[in-house]
Amino acid sequence: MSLIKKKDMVAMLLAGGQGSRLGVLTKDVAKPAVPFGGKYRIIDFPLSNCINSDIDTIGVLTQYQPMELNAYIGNGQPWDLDRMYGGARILPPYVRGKEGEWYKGTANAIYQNIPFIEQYSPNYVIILSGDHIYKMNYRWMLDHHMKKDADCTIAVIEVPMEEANRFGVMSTNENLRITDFEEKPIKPKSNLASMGVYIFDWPTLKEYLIRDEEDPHSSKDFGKNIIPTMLADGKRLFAYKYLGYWKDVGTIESLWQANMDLLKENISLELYDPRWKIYARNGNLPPQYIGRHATMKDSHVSEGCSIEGTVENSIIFPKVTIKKGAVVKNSVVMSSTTIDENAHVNYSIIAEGVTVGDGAVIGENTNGTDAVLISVVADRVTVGSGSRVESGSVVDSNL
Amino acid sequence: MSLIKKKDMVAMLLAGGQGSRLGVLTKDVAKPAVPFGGKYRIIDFPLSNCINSDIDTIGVLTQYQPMELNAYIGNGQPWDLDRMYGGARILPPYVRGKEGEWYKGTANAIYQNIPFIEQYSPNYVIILSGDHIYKMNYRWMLDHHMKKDADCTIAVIEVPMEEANRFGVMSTNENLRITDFEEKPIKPKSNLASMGVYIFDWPTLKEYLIRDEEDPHSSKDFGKNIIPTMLADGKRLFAYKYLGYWKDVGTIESLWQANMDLLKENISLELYDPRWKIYARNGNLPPQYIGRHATMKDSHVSEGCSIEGTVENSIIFPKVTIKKGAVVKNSVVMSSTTIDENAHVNYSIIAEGVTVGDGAVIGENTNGTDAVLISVVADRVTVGSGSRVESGSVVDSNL
Amino acid sequence: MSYMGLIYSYSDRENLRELTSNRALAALSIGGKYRIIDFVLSNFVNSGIFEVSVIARTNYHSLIEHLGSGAEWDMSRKRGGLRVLTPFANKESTDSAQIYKGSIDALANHLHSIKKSMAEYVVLTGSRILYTMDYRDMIKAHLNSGADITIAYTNQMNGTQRIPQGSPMVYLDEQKRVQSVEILDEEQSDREGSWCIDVCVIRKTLLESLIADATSHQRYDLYNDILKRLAPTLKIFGYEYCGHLLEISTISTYMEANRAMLDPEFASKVFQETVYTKVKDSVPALYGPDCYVENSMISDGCQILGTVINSVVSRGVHIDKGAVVKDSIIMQDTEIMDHAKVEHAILDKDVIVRDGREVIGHPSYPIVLPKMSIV
Amino acid sequence: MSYMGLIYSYSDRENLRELTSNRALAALSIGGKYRIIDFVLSNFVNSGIFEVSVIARTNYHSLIEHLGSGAEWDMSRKRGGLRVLTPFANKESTDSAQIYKGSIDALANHLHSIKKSMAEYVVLTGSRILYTMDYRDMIKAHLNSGADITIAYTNQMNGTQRIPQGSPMVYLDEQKRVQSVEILDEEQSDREGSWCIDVCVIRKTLLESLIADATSHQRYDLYNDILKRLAPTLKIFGYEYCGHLLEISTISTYMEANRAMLDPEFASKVFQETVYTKVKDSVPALYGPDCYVENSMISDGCQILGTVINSVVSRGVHIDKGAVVKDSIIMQDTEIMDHAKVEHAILDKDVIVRDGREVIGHPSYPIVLPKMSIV
Repeated sequence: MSLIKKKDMVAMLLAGGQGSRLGVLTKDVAKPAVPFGGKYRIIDFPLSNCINSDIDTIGVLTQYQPMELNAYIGNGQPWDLDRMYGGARILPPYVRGKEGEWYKGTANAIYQNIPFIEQYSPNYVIILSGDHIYKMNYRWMLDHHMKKDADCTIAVIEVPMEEANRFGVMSTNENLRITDFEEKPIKPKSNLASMGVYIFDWPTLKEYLIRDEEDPHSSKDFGKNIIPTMLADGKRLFAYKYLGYWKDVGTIESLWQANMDLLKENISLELYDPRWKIYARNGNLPPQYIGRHATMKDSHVSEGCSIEGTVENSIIFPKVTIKKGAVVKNSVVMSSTTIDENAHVNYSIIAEGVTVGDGAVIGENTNGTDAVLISVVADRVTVGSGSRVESGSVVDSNL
Repeated sequence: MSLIKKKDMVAMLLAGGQGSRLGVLTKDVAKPAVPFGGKYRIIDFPLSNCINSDIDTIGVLTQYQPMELNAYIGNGQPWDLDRMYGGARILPPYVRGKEGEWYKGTANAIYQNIPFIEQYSPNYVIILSGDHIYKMNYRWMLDHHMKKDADCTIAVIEVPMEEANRFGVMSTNENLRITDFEEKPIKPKSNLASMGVYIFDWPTLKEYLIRDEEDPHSSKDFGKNIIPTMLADGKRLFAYKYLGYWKDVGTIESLWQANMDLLKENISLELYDPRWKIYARNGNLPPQYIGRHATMKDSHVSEGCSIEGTVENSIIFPKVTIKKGAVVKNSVVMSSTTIDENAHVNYSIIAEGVTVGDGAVIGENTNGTDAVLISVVADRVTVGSGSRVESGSVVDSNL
Repeated sequence: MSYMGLIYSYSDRENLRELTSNRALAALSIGGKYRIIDFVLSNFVNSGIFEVSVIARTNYHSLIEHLGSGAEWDMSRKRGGLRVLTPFANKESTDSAQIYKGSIDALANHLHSIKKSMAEYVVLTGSRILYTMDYRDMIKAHLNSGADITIAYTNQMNGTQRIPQGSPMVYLDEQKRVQSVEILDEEQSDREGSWCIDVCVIRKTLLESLIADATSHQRYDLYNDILKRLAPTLKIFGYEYCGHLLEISTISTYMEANRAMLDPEFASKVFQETVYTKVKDSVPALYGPDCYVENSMISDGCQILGTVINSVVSRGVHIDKGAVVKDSIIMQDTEIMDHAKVEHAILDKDVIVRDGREVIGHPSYPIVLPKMSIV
Repeated sequence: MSYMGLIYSYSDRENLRELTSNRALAALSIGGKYRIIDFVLSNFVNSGIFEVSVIARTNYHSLIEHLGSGAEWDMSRKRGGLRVLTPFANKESTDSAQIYKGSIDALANHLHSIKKSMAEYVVLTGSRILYTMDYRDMIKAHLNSGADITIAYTNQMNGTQRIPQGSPMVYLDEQKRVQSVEILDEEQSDREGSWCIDVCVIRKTLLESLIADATSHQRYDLYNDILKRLAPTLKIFGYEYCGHLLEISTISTYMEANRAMLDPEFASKVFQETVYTKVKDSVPALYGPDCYVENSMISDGCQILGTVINSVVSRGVHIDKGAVVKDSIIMQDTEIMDHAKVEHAILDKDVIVRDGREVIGHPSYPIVLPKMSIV
């Protein structure tokens, strides 16, 4: 009873990243499962991009702390990915023959799942990561790939020159053909950064994955090994310029900033677009209740919240209680957190299930400078009444 | 956004077994994925038993060759296990902290998934395996467990005394309380064999799993470690006698026999019962076509078959073609296999995608004895025209 | 032992004006993001009962849209699951809009489908009263008492102001056996007597034979023709319900019910167990720079730039700068434009109130604007 | 570029006697385990089009039962997916069984729903003709030719015997542009001319404006009022279909269509692409010790103890010892008891033919036994 059916393009979503620069926020969950924007998690963006781009077969490669991520993805229904053929499939490492192997690098992770991809005999494979906030029509990128008759197309975005050294950076000719690619170069030759979104002709990629696997010196990574080898072989690699909003939320500051960006008008990350919905698993919560003493300003608030205090320029996740006299400003408050009476929270990320006690103050700007330093309170921490948490601190145990 | 919801009983299905005694039939798939009974796979039986027993939360623990099994289970829809909360969830080994751990034994596999079980805060956990063919109402067993106020209940079946040494064997008092348990004893004290179906009070099991994990000398196995330790501690362990059809299909002979049992009238493994359906993933095939020269007798034939030859006392899986003059008797023919003109197949298991050429003969009883020896032809093998395969042989490459 | 639910999606005794002229009572919006049927369906889900049939009469299109395959209530199932029984379900014809002659006649119409179920017991409930109940407790009481039929009643009126005319009242003996059933002939607000809240438990085979029997005698109403008549002969027991209650049969009780949910303490009881509804994939609510919100329920997908006071606002509503909404219920995707004013009003789905317009009702007689009105 | 399908579930020109008196043509059983609509729906699935609306007229209950949430065709989706458009879908009322005045009027009735779709192109098809087509090829031809409308036709008649009366025929120039459309005024069996197989591709916005225009002029039929009239002004192109064809509008063409599937070569074409249908979770077919089966299609869940010759047998049918079934179509869950004899007959669902009874029709006029008959 064969389930074989051809798909023109299969997506492989690398969701095993630990996201260690997010510190306490990724202690118990993989980075793609980190909450974002009031009701989402980072992985909702690539998953929604896929379904909105009519890609309905997605292998989600997990390795680090997958339990919550697996439960979150579940049968894929929230993203319309509960398909009879295809849909979202979690792909953990597994045992072949006598023993198992963990994923040793991004390329090795795909290599180990060649049989999964082959089930669908795709023409193209798109490699995605679960680390970025952006809306992108991968079909347009595929059109570009086909038009250029490329072996591989890399989505690129222009970044400030001084940040380019954090990315894979490439040079192209006027035709957008890639002439040079360096992973995190010390002296970047251009400001065209790889977004970590690759489209490959599948037969070509498969060949390179098998070759790379045999190379004992390879670190089995797309940016470090596969792409440079293809370039060296004279394969046709092209860049695809992306012009919209894109943010690598790999650090506390960038995660905070990306949340704040949602509050700005006229950014291209418009979440209201009915033709490009970002889907998320729903929590079955009642509407939010805004009480008799609340003051609301320039904020996004989610279901199940109960607000009696002041909320300004903040993103409030579901089931948050903000009591009378409490003030939350310029902050991200994740779900099931309680901010008790007269507590003050400013320039902070407060994780899930936190209690901030009466009159506690988090994120005072005590250092007297203008630089914004973000305070973080980890999951399920209680910040006792009257405690004071300096800006830029990380609180990972009860105070 | 918590997904926590209480379930009274969660099932954990150990589906990582390699089933090495099934030889070529489990070269590429885990034992639970081995086809059975014309349209099923072994795992359809415990999965269907669960849903028919109103257990809708099932962790399926995979490790060995899970790709086909994972694709087969998919979103759980065929078994009505595509639930919003619970449903069928594949649980592979994963990485915690810095490195990952493979499942080291049945108990360790459950230990590693304590967080999965805890999500549902169940009162009871039922441990199942994907190795047996039987229909069982686990609710009745749970009623027994509750009535006996047991810490653990083990489903048992009476086996012939001479076979008891292949099982976990227990002695009980008149109250069915277990007084003694031995895993595969050389000299069995009773013929009450464990079916590998356990119900535990979850808090008790959790405690023992944690203790067992800390014991460096333990082999992390239910039969060898957890059960004996609980007995030694004076916990209340009870047997639950099962009286229906049950077959461990761990060997070629028993797999063949269990298939043949389906053709007998009045066995209790009645697959037609509308109140206890055995569900399976459907292949979307047209009805079978019985041609102008066919002879059909005492057989089960599945969708998509085309029969022009003779089929007697056999189980024919989907998409099998049996051509004019071909004779299939006392055999199991798995899907997408072709038996060419005038070929003869007797007392055999023919795996998937096999071609048996014109006039080939498989399973001749050339040794002149009466003992039934089963021939096996492995997946995708071609047995050339006119070849002769002796009974009891295993053919794992083209002949 | 297995159970099935049967829900009447309509009520013979309701007057909700334009609100139910195009939809079944059960499909009416309530509490911002819910439909009335979500509450009773969620009772079933939370009681572990996943086989439910909803009896539709007329105007069931939006009900069917809302329920879909039942997946949102985890009831898209091969065994059991959610079904809508339309009047056509057993007569494959559209040539007569067959209206049931009463609650029992409706069941008689679907007897074939009821018989097909393998459930042993039936929980039969209406849509007019909202309550939170674990039916398993009521079933347990039913089994323990050895009753033929168990009906739920309440002596309190948590959340409601009066018992409407036409409500069935029961009189119980000390063992809680029902001595008699009376139908209230006028509205009552003194909270005396035991008011049936439209839930009963009965063995399915008994229900089937009662239906067959009542139909052959042309008796069509459950309370009048069966419970009232048979109280002396059948063992009918009462089961006391002590939780909150919302009754919806008029515009003013509908307003009351919505307003009750603004009380955080009351709401915490209503939402103690998960209430499931259709997912809309909308974004978190957005509050603008100059908004003012007080004592209101705001749903996902709203954009609040103006003022909202003492109101219940459904999903996707836009309240523009300078607009004022007070003491009102605003349904899905309605837009209140700049400096418009809405007071004591119920605005149905997709209404537009243009710049500066005023929609002002009276506390005792709220204005109702039907679906897609433009003011 | 995105596409949606629109399927008429009925035909204005069919006479299938009792078989379609209680169900839509599209819901009629065919080929053992299928319903007619499965073939056209599977064309959409296999063409990667997962947004399909099925236009129902009357008797759509069994159609709705069969389609469910669309999950079996992988069309249970948030975006697009499968919808049944009933005559009530836009009028929330049951008080008139509104019958469309023609194919265009039916579309006009659902214009709101058609407009809501974000698809750019529409593939419009009927249910009376079964064919296997990858619509993407036809769409490609449509785009390449720059046509306003592309209609599929055939010059062959693979699998059918005659072109029924009322069929639209097209006359093409060398560029395959349609010069004129004629409606056949009598049955034709000489295989001359290009026969439209009821499939056309059109830009959705153009379809919408044609509907609005036709309605305002009270023109209600697609072929007569639009294609025929507009052939001189619009660019209508033909797209030749060369595959197999089955036409179902009378009992005898229905019999023919079923019998055609018994030819292994023909069947291999029909089932070359997967045909999806509702899953029943039945067991493999069982053949007893004394059965005799020849040239027949047997479905899952059957128990064949007797003789079956030249017949199509649906799921869950029991043919007992000594019973003989010849040249017949036996639908789901029917039972033919010991020594009964069935020849040249169509037995609908759940029929029982008792011990020794005979149901014998004539090749030119098969007997039809309606659902649940007991002989």
